[in-house]
Amino acid sequence: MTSSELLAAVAARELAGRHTVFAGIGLPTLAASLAHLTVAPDLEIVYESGVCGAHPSHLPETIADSVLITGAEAVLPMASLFGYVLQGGHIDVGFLGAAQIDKWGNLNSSAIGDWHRPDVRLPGSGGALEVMANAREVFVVMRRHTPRSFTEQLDFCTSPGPDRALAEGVRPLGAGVTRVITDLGVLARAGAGEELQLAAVHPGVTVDEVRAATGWDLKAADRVGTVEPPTAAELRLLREHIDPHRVYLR
Amino acid sequence: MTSSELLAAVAARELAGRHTVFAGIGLPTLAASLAHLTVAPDLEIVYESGVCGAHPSHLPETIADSVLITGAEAVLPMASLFGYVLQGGHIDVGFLGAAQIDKWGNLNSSAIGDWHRPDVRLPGSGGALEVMANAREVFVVMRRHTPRSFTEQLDFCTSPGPDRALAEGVRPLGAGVTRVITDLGVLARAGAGEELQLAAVHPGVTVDEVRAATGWDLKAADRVGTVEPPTAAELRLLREHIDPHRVYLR
Amino acid sequence: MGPDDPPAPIAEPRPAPARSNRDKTMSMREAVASFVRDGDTVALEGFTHLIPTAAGHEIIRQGRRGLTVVRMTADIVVDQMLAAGCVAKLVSSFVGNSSAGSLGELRRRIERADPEPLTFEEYSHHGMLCRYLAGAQRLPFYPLRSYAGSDLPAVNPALRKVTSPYPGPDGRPEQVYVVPPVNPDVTIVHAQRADRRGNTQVWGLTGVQAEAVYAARTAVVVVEELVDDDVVRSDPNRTLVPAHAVDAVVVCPRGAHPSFAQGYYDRDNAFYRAWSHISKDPARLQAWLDEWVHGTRDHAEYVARLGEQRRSELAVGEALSVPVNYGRRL
Amino acid sequence: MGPDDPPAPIAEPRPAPARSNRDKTMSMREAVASFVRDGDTVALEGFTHLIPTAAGHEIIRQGRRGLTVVRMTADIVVDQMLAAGCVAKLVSSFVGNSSAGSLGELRRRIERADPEPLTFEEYSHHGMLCRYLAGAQRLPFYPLRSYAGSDLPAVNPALRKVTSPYPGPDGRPEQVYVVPPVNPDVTIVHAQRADRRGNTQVWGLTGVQAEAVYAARTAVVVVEELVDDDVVRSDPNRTLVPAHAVDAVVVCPRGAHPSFAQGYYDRDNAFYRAWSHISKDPARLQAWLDEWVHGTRDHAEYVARLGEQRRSELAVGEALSVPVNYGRRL
Repeated sequence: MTSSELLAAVAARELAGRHTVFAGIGLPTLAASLAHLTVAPDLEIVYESGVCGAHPSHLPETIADSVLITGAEAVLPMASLFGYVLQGGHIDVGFLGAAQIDKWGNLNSSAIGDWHRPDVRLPGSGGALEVMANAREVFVVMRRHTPRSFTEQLDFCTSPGPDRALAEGVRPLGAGVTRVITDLGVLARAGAGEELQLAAVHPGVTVDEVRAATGWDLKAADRVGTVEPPTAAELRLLREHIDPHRVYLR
Repeated sequence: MTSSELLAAVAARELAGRHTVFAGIGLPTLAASLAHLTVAPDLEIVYESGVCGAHPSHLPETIADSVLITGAEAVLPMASLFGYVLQGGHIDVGFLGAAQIDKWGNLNSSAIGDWHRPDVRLPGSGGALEVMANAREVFVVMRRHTPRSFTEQLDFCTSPGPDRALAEGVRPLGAGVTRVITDLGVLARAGAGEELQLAAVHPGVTVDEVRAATGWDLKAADRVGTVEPPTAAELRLLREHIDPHRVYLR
Repeated sequence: MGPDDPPAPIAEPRPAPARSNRDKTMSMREAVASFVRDGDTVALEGFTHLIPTAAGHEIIRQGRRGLTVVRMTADIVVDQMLAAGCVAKLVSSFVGNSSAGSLGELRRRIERADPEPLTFEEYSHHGMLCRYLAGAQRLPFYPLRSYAGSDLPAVNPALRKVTSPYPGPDGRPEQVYVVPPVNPDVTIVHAQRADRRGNTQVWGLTGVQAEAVYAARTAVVVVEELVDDDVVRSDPNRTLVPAHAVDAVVVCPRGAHPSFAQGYYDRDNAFYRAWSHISKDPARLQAWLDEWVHGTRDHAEYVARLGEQRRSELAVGEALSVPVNYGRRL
Repeated sequence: MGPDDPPAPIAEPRPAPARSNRDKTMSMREAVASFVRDGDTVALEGFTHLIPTAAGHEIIRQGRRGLTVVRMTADIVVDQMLAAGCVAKLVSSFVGNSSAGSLGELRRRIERADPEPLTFEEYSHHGMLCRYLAGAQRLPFYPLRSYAGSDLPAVNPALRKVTSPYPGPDGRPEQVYVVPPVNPDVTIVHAQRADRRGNTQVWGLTGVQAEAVYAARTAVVVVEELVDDDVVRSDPNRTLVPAHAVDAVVVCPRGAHPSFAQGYYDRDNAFYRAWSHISKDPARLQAWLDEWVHGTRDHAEYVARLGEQRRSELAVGEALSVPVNYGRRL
């Protein structure tokens, strides 16, 4: 079992009963596809490119892959997708990635170092800022849990969680980041005013290992659970149906 | 020759060289169609229903007639039509009608009497307010030139010309009403700050008759012209090609 | 609404309720019973094309009261709902029987409060469009370049101004009018076809239907026909309203009569002209309602009563779109 | 752009110039020579799909300088234009090589001012969309529910706030962020087909192309194929951009490579992956430009150089839309 298989299976279970998910390419697509086949049969997968209800014949390689278009239920102009669907409040869960995350679930995807003369210029927001502000919940999947990416102080806040928005007097629609799924375990928070806490570790990982890999003083839940490994059925679906050519299951 | 034929032919000539016209049903459609066949071969006829570049197989009976859709060059959502096409500044000439017009080209299509308890409730703005604010010029066609409709004081101003807008500190895109074509003649003004003046009379009509039929002290141009009656070619196009069943040429 | 009345309170823009992707088909009776309650704000949209007449008739049959009706072009179906006593308030930008004449009941209500007053909130078309755009996008207001110099803001205090934070063309502060969002309790639209989950496809005039549906807390789509998933998915750009925005799908052929459905049947212009006469006389109008709405169990009976002759007069021929290739991975 | 710089002056929203409905077809060379001038603000749009690569290459061939490029997803074609020295300023919401890696030249310009500084104005996707929406609608600003709590307003003074004139959910005044309009001197988009007058049809992802064209003072549409008027008119809802908004139509098959055109050819994912390596090394990047852009006379030569094998790898099969009936009066 690879780390990708683990992350995809864990993320898929968190989608149980959800109706709409705003997915990026890679692990979020794998997770959404697996959830659709298991715990969330009603799930409609929405992409920022404008696709609603994709039924791809092949695993998509980008959020605008032609296989996401052919056979989709709807393709909307981007102004409608961002204005009506996302800002209108129709997304249950949005998946985001980031270079840095802090304890309140704020994200940096713009720059490492000073924004004006950065050490590393990152791609920027794309639609992340809007997913954070408008989806009911945000799931973050991070392949590598390190103190540099789980940081006390972001170099730059691209996509603020609700606490930063509230400090500016604005109540966003959603709860911000509620789940962070990493190679070490799962962090969770319920919404504004709460820090991310360690909710569960993967088998063989200790609480202290996760705390050491986190750049802030990570609190742990009263009872930290252990993540149930992917079942044989989940693995079979991922390997045989969803990503048979191992594009993302590396 | 009917009054409708006269009005349509005169209005058509005023469209010489124009590219886009926002037309209502009835005389404006006849005028735009005639212009398209004569003085404005490039003319694109736009309807508030969303149709751009209509090529109807039959004379349309409404601005949303199915014959305007089939074979059109484009059908846009109304938000695009009003937002991008009209407010965006793509309309050269808009045709409007009204129950009342004043000397500055302000229009009332909402109510006769007090708006709150009107003697006659009229249909209201529709898109007239936006045509006035955003088309480069507005042509008004009035079948009956009377002191009640050409009034010193509107009962209610639905669609203000640029002078009223400027009084509120807003400079609209267009010049407002530049031509009023009636059964007695043609009134004209160049834009903000100018009153409508009598520019031409129909053959057999005197300046005094027009002034008597106007509710304000109508000024006449230095040289009031006489409208050239429709040519045989114009009448043939109207009667044989554009409205063979005499729907509007009554 | 008078100039001294406070503006209508702007409801908190609630997020849309979670919806399932299940089969959402139901009868018109069930849809109206489930989604339209007394006192609701109900948007009925369709600009001349695809007017949801059958839904309006079912609202009359079920005797709803105290509705606020939001509709850009308040035309025959609104006049009928007014005459049936369903409507307390109207929000609109055009109150007339197309170019065919007047709406008798509407004029009696507004001009003489006969038989009872009607609260009327007047906009222009673009103002109404912008209210739906704000509602659909969960915005507190929507700006537009109209209304300066008009008397409408004096009778409609919902029309307000905002100062732009950017300098205007002359370098000085610039003001622009704005309208508030509208978030109907339910929006009902008519369309050519949908799949069972509510992916709705429309061609010809698409009007403001998408915005009206997205602005609403719940949405009912009435369609000429239900189609297989494959038909919808063969042309995803044709989907005007995706399933996630739809709560109920009602199959109701000819449900837009006397309006039309592009490619299905044409507009009944004779009925539009007749309505000016019918609605002019309150007794005749009530008799019409008795015969055609109260006297029919559902829209199928209404259509049957129209008769074969009238239906065939509204038939249309074929003008098919040239297919496009969406492509398939080889 | 730094926090202390004044915001870019907001140009007076001029009305679009009068355009003729004549035949607007011309060569890419002629279109770029006529509509793209040194120092212009040039919007190139197409979200992953239908990227106007060939137009970017012709801008490079003609040696334009000092451009402000506006593009939501600044990707390979922007990296190439940067490397060719065409661009002084970039306005964007995503600066990366899709999910395939980095843009070498862009990172050198921003991280090390190597070989020269790049002015960068950063937005989110919705912020860029709203700038086009304001530009297309001649609005002084456009509101959106993002940016509160973000560091972006601190580095981009064009992001400002407006107080809504309606009470917020809690009854108190509510603030909302706004963006200014963008009105490019020219917008260039790629599309599947158009008629000679510029009625442009697009399917699959339609992105922000309509808004970008309407926001522009002039617009160039590059198409895979020119079609007869009848093809366009058989399906008027498919027209994304009507003729009145278009100044030039350029026929340029495979003009979006390495991007794709739904139903015509697929995305060249291998080239996307290769670009991260090519662009990492300035010398290799310049050699690539010499061979593929400066070393080709036009896009037809570029396509010929791709070779039959590569073109056939990108071929797609058939998945036709089910035609709809627009109806014909009987």
